[in-house]
Amino acid sequence: MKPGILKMPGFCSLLPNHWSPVIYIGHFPMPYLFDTPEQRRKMFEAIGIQSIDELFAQIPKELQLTRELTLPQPVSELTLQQEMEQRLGQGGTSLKTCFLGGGVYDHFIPAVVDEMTARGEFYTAYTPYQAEASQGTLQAFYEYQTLITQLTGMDVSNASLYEGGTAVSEAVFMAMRINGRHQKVVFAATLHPEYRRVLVTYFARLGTELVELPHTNGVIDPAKCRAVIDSETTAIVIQQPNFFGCLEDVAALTEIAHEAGALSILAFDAVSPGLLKKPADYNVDIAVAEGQPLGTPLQYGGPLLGIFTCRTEYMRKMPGRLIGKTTDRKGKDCFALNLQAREQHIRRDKATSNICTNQGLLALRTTVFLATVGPLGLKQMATLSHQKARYAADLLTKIPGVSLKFNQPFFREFVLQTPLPSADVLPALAVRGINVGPDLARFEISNVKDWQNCFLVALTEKRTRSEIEHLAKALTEVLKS
Amino acid sequence: MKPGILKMPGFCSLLPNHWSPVIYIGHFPMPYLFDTPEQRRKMFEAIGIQSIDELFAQIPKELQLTRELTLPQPVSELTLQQEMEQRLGQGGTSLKTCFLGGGVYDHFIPAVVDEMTARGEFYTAYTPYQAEASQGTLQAFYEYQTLITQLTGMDVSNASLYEGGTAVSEAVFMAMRINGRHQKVVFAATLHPEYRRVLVTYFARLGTELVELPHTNGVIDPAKCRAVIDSETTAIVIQQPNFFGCLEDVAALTEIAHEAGALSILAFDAVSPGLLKKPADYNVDIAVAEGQPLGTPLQYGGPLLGIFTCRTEYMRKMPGRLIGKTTDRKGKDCFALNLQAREQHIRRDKATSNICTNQGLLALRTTVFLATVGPLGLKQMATLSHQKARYAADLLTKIPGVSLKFNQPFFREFVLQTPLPSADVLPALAVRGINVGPDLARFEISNVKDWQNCFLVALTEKRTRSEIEHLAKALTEVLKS
Amino acid sequence: MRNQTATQLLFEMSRPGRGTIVFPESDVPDATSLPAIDSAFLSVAPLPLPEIAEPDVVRHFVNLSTLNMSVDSHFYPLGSCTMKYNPKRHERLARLPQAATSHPYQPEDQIQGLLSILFEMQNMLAEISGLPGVSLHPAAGAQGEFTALLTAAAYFKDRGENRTRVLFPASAHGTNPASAALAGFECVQLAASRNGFVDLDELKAQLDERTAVFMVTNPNTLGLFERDIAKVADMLHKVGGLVYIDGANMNAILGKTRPGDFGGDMMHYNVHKTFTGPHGAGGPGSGPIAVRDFLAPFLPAPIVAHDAVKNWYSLSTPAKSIGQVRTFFGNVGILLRGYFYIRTLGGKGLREASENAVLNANYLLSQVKDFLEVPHGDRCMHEFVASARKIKEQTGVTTMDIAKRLLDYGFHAPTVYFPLVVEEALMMEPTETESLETLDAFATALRAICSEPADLVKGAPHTTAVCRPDEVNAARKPVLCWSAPNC
Amino acid sequence: MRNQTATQLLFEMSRPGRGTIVFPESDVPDATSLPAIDSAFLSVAPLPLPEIAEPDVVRHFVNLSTLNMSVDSHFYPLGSCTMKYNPKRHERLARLPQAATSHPYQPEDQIQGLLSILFEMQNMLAEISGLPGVSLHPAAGAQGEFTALLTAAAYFKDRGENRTRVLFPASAHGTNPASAALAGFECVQLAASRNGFVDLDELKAQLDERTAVFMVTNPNTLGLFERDIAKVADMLHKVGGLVYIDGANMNAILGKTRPGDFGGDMMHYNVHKTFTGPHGAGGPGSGPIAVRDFLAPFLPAPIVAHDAVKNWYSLSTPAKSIGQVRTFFGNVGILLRGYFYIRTLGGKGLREASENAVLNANYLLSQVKDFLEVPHGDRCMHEFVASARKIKEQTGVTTMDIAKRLLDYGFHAPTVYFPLVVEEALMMEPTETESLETLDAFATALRAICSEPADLVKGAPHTTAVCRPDEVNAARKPVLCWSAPNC
Ligand SMILES: Cc1ncc(COP(=O)(O)O)c(C=O)c1O
Ligand SMILES: Cc1ncc(COP(=O)(O)O)c(C=O)c1O
Repeated sequence: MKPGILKMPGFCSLLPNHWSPVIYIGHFPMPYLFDTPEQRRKMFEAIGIQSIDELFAQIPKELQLTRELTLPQPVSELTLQQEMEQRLGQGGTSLKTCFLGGGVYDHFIPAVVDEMTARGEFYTAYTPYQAEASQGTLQAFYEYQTLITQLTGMDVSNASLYEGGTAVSEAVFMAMRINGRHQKVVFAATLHPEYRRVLVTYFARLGTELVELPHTNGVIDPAKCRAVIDSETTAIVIQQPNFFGCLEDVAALTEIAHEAGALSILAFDAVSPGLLKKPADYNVDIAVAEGQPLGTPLQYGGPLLGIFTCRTEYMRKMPGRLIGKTTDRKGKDCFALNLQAREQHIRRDKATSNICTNQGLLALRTTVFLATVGPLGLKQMATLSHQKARYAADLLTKIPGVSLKFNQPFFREFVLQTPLPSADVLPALAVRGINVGPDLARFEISNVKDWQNCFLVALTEKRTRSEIEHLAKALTEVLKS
Repeated sequence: MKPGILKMPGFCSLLPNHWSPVIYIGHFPMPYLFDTPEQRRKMFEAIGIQSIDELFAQIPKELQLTRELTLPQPVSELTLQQEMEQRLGQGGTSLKTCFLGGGVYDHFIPAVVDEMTARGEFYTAYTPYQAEASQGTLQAFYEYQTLITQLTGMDVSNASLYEGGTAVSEAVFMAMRINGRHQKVVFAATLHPEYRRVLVTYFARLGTELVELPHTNGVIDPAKCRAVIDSETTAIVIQQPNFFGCLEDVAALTEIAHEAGALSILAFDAVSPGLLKKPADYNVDIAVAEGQPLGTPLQYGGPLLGIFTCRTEYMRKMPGRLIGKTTDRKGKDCFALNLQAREQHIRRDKATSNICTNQGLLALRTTVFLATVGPLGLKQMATLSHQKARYAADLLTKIPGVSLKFNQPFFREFVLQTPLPSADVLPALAVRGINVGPDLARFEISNVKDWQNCFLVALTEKRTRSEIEHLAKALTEVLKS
Repeated sequence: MRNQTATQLLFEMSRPGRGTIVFPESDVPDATSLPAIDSAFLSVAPLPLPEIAEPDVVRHFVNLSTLNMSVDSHFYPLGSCTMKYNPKRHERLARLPQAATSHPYQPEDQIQGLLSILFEMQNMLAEISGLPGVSLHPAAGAQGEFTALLTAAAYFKDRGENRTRVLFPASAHGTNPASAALAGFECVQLAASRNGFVDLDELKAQLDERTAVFMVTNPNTLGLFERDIAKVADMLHKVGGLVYIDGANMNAILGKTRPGDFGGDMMHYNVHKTFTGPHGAGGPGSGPIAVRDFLAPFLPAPIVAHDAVKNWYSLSTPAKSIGQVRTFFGNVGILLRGYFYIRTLGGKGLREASENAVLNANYLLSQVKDFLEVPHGDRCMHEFVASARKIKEQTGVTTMDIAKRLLDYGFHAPTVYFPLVVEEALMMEPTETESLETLDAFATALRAICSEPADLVKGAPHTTAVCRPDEVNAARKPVLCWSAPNC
Repeated sequence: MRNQTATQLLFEMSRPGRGTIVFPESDVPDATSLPAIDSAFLSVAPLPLPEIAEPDVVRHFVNLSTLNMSVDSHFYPLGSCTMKYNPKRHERLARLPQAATSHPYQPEDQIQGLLSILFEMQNMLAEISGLPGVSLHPAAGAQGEFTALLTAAAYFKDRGENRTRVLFPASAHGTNPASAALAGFECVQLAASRNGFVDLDELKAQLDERTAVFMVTNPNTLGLFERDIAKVADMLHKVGGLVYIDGANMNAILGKTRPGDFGGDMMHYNVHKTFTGPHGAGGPGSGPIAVRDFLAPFLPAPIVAHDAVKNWYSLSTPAKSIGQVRTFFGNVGILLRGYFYIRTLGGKGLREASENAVLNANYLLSQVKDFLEVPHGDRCMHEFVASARKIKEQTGVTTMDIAKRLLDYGFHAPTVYFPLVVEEALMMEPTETESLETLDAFATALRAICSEPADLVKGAPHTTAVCRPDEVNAARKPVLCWSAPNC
């Protein structure tokens, strides 16, 4: 980057004499580098080289790139800011009223969460390998693990996995390690279709049979489950509330799994324990969740937070990092990584997972989030989301031709069916300032009629009565025209 | 604030049994309070009271307010966020392309400035009275003082005053303390009209005569100054570049002042030393500035930053706080408030100023700003602003009927005259997405013809060529219609 | 774990040729048709500003920050300063574009949202004070005092009265006399006090037709409510004078009593204290004033007015305005935070905040009074003033020593040696946003310190980066800025 | 000055009845016409989450943060991790609304800005690697490895080949074998090394028709450029296998050489390392992969495609895609930061960054090699591995002791005991965003430590809040969460 102020013809005449061009031309400093020419000389001397090229002589000449990378010209902070404000300054969930669901939701994030996680000591540190230099992170993650056990009722939580979908697959791997069965995994048809896709990608190649438990009117019928699950089954994978927003009989399904010696893996809505039973209440073995609703911005779906919990007896089979409390040389309570022998940097190909970098900062966000909202706040979130979902469903189903796809109670989202294809309805609503969805036609979901006319509607505590009423009005309009 | 979730008829039926209403009704915790009922009891007991009212018995009964204050109902963080996004989420300088000037400008602020000053240890501390618990602040302000002396070439800088306008008045008070003259202050007609208003408010009541030095074609004629200044004159107040953007012969005016035993007070544009002479080059006695351009957001004109500098010999007469370097008991270099004996908390009615709370956080912003942009960055800011102002003036004066009001070189803003009243032109430009101004008709400025057709146009490094060209196009259109 | 190099001075870290690119190259051609600036105006030498790479700038300020105590990190019971929690939601809201980036000369139609909020803020401050005329203009409490005194002066002048004297008790904050002097008044300090209260007899003796204003902090700087304040006001009003309430201690009485109700004619708020500014390591603040109706026409400009018919907010100038005391409208960034605070708490919440502030102060008083003298009794408002006089007599340990030793325990010190009327004063204001646990921990530390060996306490602080800067020598030969070693 | 109470556990700070209001009351009536949730699904007991007032939440996390070392506060020469400066501008830009708050199911027409940037990012990563097929999907480097191996598997399957073995040198990072195992491959570790390089003979011996992929980090984990990499690739390609480049060390070679040019068929980037993520105390990362054209049809979905005619960006699925390995598009928040970084530096800047990373590493090497053994010579790429083997033999002081003692000097420790092929390894990666002064200060500290009394070093760290947590006992009886004292 050359100093433009000197390149403009005629402008030099305006510059004070002391600003001789030589100072800057060709030596416009790169933004994050330090070395001055003099320092460079000193370093060259210490190393015993004449030029940088000598250091790169390690790379065979014929492999060296002889041209500059073809990339956009470097830009100053001001230019980048202005360009990005143009390209990213408008939009996101604030562009339209957001009734989008399907695993991540437009929940409120208190300012405290943003402010605390913006502290450089947290977000510019590495994985807390040196315990003495990482007690802040370690304690926060220990608190995270505790908060997640409080939220789920489960015995142990790890310090995060990538996101909800991979957490499901990791849970299945863990189940295989626990009961030694690799042949068959049974999953609910009501599982999030993207979680299911991940399952397929992870296990198809390994020869594991993935058996779908069909749903009846939006939920799994435990009786039908019994027919599918057998002594070769590693685990059953259930979601609560399920992808359609409906409530599954997790306790019954778990019991059936246990009877067959299979594990029960539950993917739950991270907000739901504010109102609904927590995973442990159903006696499941492994409970996972997408943690995004608890303090993480949507960011077009990533980075997110994979919550992963299990029973104590399976602790040593868990994937991912674990923080433990211990004492130091002086007997002082402190925190350190624990059970590292499960991890890839020690156990390598025998590790319980390949995960290394996890989702630390998001786990911290959730820690601050839960500490801030507390049990009352989580209850409010869950209850408000539920109450508003009910109100929305009530209003929307009063529109002629519009109905709930499934005649089931729901938590905070529901499948709506209209007389028109969603491919037409959703854009028409967007024009009216509203996003609903996802359109269920985008997923491979079996056993549902008129899928193309269905979409999800999700509510959070952020949606106001007038927004809900506007949605009802807009949908009425759209269906009339 | 009562828990709405319990107030809604019919909704209680949805709540799990354990959420008995008694837990929350009437004891919905206020956001920033701590005491639980049990703790309150403990505190009452320790104090020896039965109720809070006993503590307030100190206030005579008849003076106590017997009703609740009539204020809006309390709101949750979510509600406040949503309401404020409605009311304040749109607008500011980003609403229209900003060519507004007149003392504060739409300059770029690197992200580093925002991030560093958002650290709670800085912004939630008080004035650094306890040196040992405030070395961070103290060192930063010592660095600020040094940076400002480097910027101005002056000997001493204080740790900030409120803003540029009050800094001018404080400078006049200081001049009075220095030369003991209270009768007369001479100020340039080209001084910012709001600074002049403040001068009038501060000194009119004290019987000080405020004499305006008229301008000739936008600048002060030193010859005319000589006629006005006399042995009763405390000081002359000049602005460089002046309110019209033009350059004053500060050296000559200062010499005239000094010959009469008066002080020379200069209000300078804080960015100008990047391209123009610095205050000390003109031999002035006191130099002040509005520091906003160096890292402070506009915030509708406040809080801002009053930069205040002077010669060493006047140090002990300065208003405001000063940080000094010293050593501690172990001989270690450290920092502490210095020359506090000038200040109100010690000297009371004899203090050099009544200022107590100053503009610490803005001084910190400027410290981070200058450390980040460095001498090269400041030069770029000044040069780019100047170059763009020249380009804008060139384009705009090619529009028929449009001219520079003053035929003078300028730094980064200039007075433009058009054939139409500015009261019509400015709104028409705003409709086209552009803010220029201020309209000079809003100020009491003497000795200028066709004032109502004039307005300021200011440029910063942020304005792009296409924005400038759009301004020229828009003005052409407006004047045609 | 301290990073030593990062806290070198910026100037020591500088190397010629380092730096960061913040700005782009120019995208406009030179306007050659315009005359260039005469070289007489151009810079004659490069600015000697430091050259530092951005990564080091960050490391520098991050490390510097950790050398501070602050409300975000420590209990900070600094009396008279109301170091309450600064809500993080305020910082986020204050960054909203219309709040953060509006230009003061932006047309009113573009800032209706902001103006409407400032208008509401005027009304809310009127309601809280019981004084109907509000100006948001002053930059801080001290400027509020000055502005109110000018307002009073204009009022007297308008009535053809020549009142020259401003009175205040000896316990007054330094800004009171300083502001009065700046406004051109003669300062009269009342020497006596009756158990910490204004001595009515002395006051009476001083009142006459020269009396312009009596300035009084209420609750006063001893943390006591001036119980005779109504009588004081009567006395002033009888001689034609006005009562100015220094509102620095409003945190004690929100929704419990109002300056306008107890006889005040004028007051200032410290938005950065009562309405949790924050303090910014010494500012910015905001010092709005509230006055009685007959003073309102003299308030400084501008004021936000609302045309209810057109639902239009605009700036206006009171009929007989004293003019501006600063550039532009006011410290909007801080006023907004105050507004957010009042909106969050509402009337009930403000009252509860004051109740808890007073409760916390009284509880702390109850916990320290058995080992630390509290000269003005065992009831206080939101703060109280203890005295280390006896300890000093017995052991030589002073208030300053105790203050420094508290730092070792992880607590910021109370305000020391203020008000001047109490020997070896320790002025403690816990605020309402501290827990019982914190108060107990603090009291325990204070108790421990009071029985520690004198040498230990006099040698404190032992755990901070520095210990007892030499202020005396520093004042003798002030070093107020760094200079390059070779010049 | 440490605040002790603020770093209690959240759970110890909790008191029933405390808390903060974040959410409003409901504004909708109950929809009584809908059936209620059966009580069988409703919560049976209140959640035992802690109840803490907001001011204490803030003080807690602010104080906790100061117990960390971090790039923002300290030199952090952790080898293999590329702890370079995390530009503050990235944090601001990543908060722009379309970046921060877009919902993954938001319609494409509402996120054209974001999609266009992700599309550019794909192209930029293709150019930097010399490998044309890019997927931004994987969540971190390890998932990138796994995904690339699945891609290779799909490719082989598509060709009807049954290749079962993945090879890697002993110096490989643990994720390489772990990912290979996860993808269902048989892992073959090459034991030998020729002065830190892959042993061609051993490799040759292992290659056959079962060979799927050879995974190699280049520059390798000893900080050396695999000079025979082209030959290695030839060997692999001859037997029909593929070369996977672990791109964790890309920071050494940006714009100097490209995996695609030196024979790599697939690679992952660690955006959080090379393109300054940041690291987030353990994530999130982003692990995009780049592959040769013939592998591109197998890449995971979704990919951003651009219709140049309509100038329209949309998500698309490669023809023979392996599918998704995670929910939604990818770790967009981190990808954007990487994009901002590449845009800021451009081609020349990236090259200069690598040059300076290598210069800094070699300089540091030159400063430590006289007192610390560096087994693999005195030239390195962006990092080098020293060994405390001799010191341990002589004094008993281990690599771990030295690492801990560095903390006392205000420096984070290098990576220790990795790679496994060097005894008492100290892996140092200074990165390009450190100054000569910092490198000198670090080398000086290291030199001092190496001649300090063994007891002093073995007792380190002395200045941190804790010293040497007992990990052995902790693993025996793990305490992985707090539980209430009474249950
Ligand atoms: C009692 C009292 N009055 C006035 C002031 C001055 O207010 P400010 O610092 O906002 O100018 C203070 C502030 O310390 C104070 O405590
Ligand atoms: C050489 C090498 N490969 C792979 C990885 C794994 O990358 P990630 O942590 O992003 O999953 C790392 C990270 O530590 C590494 O250093």
